[in-house]
Amino acid sequence: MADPREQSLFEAPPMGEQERMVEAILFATAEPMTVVELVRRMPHGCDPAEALARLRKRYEGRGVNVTRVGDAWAIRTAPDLGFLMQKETVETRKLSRAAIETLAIIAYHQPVTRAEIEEIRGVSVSRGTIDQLIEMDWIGLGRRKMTPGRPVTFVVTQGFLDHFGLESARDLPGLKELRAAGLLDNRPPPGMAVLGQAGGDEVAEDVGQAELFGE
Amino acid sequence: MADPREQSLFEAPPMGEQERMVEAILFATAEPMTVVELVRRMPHGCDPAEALARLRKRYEGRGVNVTRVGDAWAIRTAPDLGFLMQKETVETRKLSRAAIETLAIIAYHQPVTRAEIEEIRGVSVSRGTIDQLIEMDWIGLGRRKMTPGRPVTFVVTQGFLDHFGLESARDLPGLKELRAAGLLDNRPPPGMAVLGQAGGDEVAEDVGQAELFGE
Amino acid sequence: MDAFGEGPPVSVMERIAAEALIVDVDGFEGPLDLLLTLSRTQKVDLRQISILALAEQYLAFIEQAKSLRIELAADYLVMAAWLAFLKSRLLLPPDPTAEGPSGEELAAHLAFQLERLAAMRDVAAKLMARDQLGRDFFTRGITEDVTRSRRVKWTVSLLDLMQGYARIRTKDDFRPFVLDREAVMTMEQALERMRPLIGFAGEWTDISSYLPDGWDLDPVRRRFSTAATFAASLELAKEGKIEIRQVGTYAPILIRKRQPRGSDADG
Repeated sequence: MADPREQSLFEAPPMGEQERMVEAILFATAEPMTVVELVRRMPHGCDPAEALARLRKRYEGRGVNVTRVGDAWAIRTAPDLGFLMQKETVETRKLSRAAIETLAIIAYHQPVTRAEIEEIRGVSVSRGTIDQLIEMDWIGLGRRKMTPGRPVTFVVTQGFLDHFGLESARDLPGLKELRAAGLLDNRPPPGMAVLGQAGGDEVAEDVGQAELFGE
Repeated sequence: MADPREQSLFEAPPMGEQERMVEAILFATAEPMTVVELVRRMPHGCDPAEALARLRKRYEGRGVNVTRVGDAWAIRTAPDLGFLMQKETVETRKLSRAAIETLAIIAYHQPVTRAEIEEIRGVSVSRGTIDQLIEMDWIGLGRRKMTPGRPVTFVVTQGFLDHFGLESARDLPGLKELRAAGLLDNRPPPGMAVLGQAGGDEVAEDVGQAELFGE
Repeated sequence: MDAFGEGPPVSVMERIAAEALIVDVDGFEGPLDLLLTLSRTQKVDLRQISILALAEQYLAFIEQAKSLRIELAADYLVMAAWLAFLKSRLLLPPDPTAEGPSGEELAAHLAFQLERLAAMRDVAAKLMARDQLGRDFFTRGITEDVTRSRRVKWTVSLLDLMQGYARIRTKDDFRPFVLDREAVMTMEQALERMRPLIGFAGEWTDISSYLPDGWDLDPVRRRFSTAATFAASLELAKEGKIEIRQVGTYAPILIRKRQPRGSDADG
């Protein structure tokens, strides 16, 4: 068989071939792969996005599925077959309630500052909690907030999406309802400048969220 | 979806379902799986051999194949797509000359002590070189020499033989053969026949040449 | 850090609901958590909660804690003070001259905070109930990614190995052989040199006379050019262009242009 690299100098391999390539690459790695990474790996002129769409369809209902993780793609076993894999189960560290709540707040309110997390939970966030979530690669730093002191913000990572089987942050359970109920609004306490970050950052907040949730 | 374990008490899952199970198991386990192991993992009454045969057929011509590894089964990249996996193995680093020579001496003289290697090379052998070769699993420790101090000896490993496609270290060509094959020239430029490749080396067999090889 | 985790939260709530004398303030994650727990006893939707009643519940709780000489963290007392203030605001008719937000506004915000915290806890539970990687669905077991192949990339060919060995065993004399290209003569070069000359070789001539000028002075050069010339001679003989002979072991090797058949008897 001709080396596809060679022929690629002239034209992209046929789509069926590209599908096989994406299949091989996704099977080979444990980490989700972005389309950009696929393009870099595959012969010149390939269209991994199209190949991915076909491959995803092909694996529908199978024992393994092509799943979207943010802007990346991965092959994962079908969740209903998890019982077969007990031996593979990795003992995940039990998260404290504080850590779980902090994670949820970051996921639903991202990008969110530490002060905002503390305001929502009503208690201070311990350093260890943030560190643990960062270490698990579930949260990361977002861009700084355009408010006095330019505090850092936290956002959830691709690792978070991958772990919880979410295509994107938009697919967080109950997100729409929370938003409709106004519970994701950044509502400063009336007249209490201490707790709130002043009305000014509401704009920045909106922009940030809209961007992160891809809306 | 009902837990297949439950229904398995009464009857085996349909073959399509068994195929999905085998697919998921082969995908997720770190080791190739034997049919016996599959039987143990899957619900009672399953026929993994049949499911495997179907799965194997399904993956024919795909980017990954169900391949036999000894008496076990695994999902592997289709051989013609191997180049996609090697794309990122750009870090091709050649072994240092010191390491090559040390390795060669061990291969030709095993079991050999460090002092002997140094005597043959005429320079001292750095700890790092030995460590690197051990780490690569190309050399290992042989039995101690029955000489004063009982120094450790080095031998080449199975990994070494596998890498170079040798049945045993005795298969390494001798100096005579090296010369006959024209290998004594360091790097013959393409198209440039060097002495020894034609009948000419019969003359080269003269006294001077013989001296060169210490024969 | 989180004493709550030591006992199931349900039981704490149950005990509170039963109005048992437990004032395990440490069991709460701050005043807001306590307020949220207390609000559950109102058994109404959080959106319809009576903040006034909640404030009273909280203050009663704090009083009870004080009477039991339980040391309360400062923020519990701050919250108590604030709720007392809020309570007075809610009870008294609004004072048009008073500055700042009204009691209703403050109460609404507290209700919002409670509802938001409850919502976050709810979605946190939903999140953790999702299928999780490594527990319910799995990643590739046999990976072939970069790191794996990068490690085996320390590579060397059998050729390198053998040449390395040859290099050591021929250390002293090998260098010029390898590096001094000047001293190397290939059979092709010898052929090229000999072809135009053999036309004139009617008589038996020692092949050493075909060596390039000066090459016979340097032993290394002589060796190579002799070999190359000899190889070229064999090649020419094969082509039928010349004849070769050697009268005895170590005797000079002689060549001459091939003679027409039968014209010379001494071959």
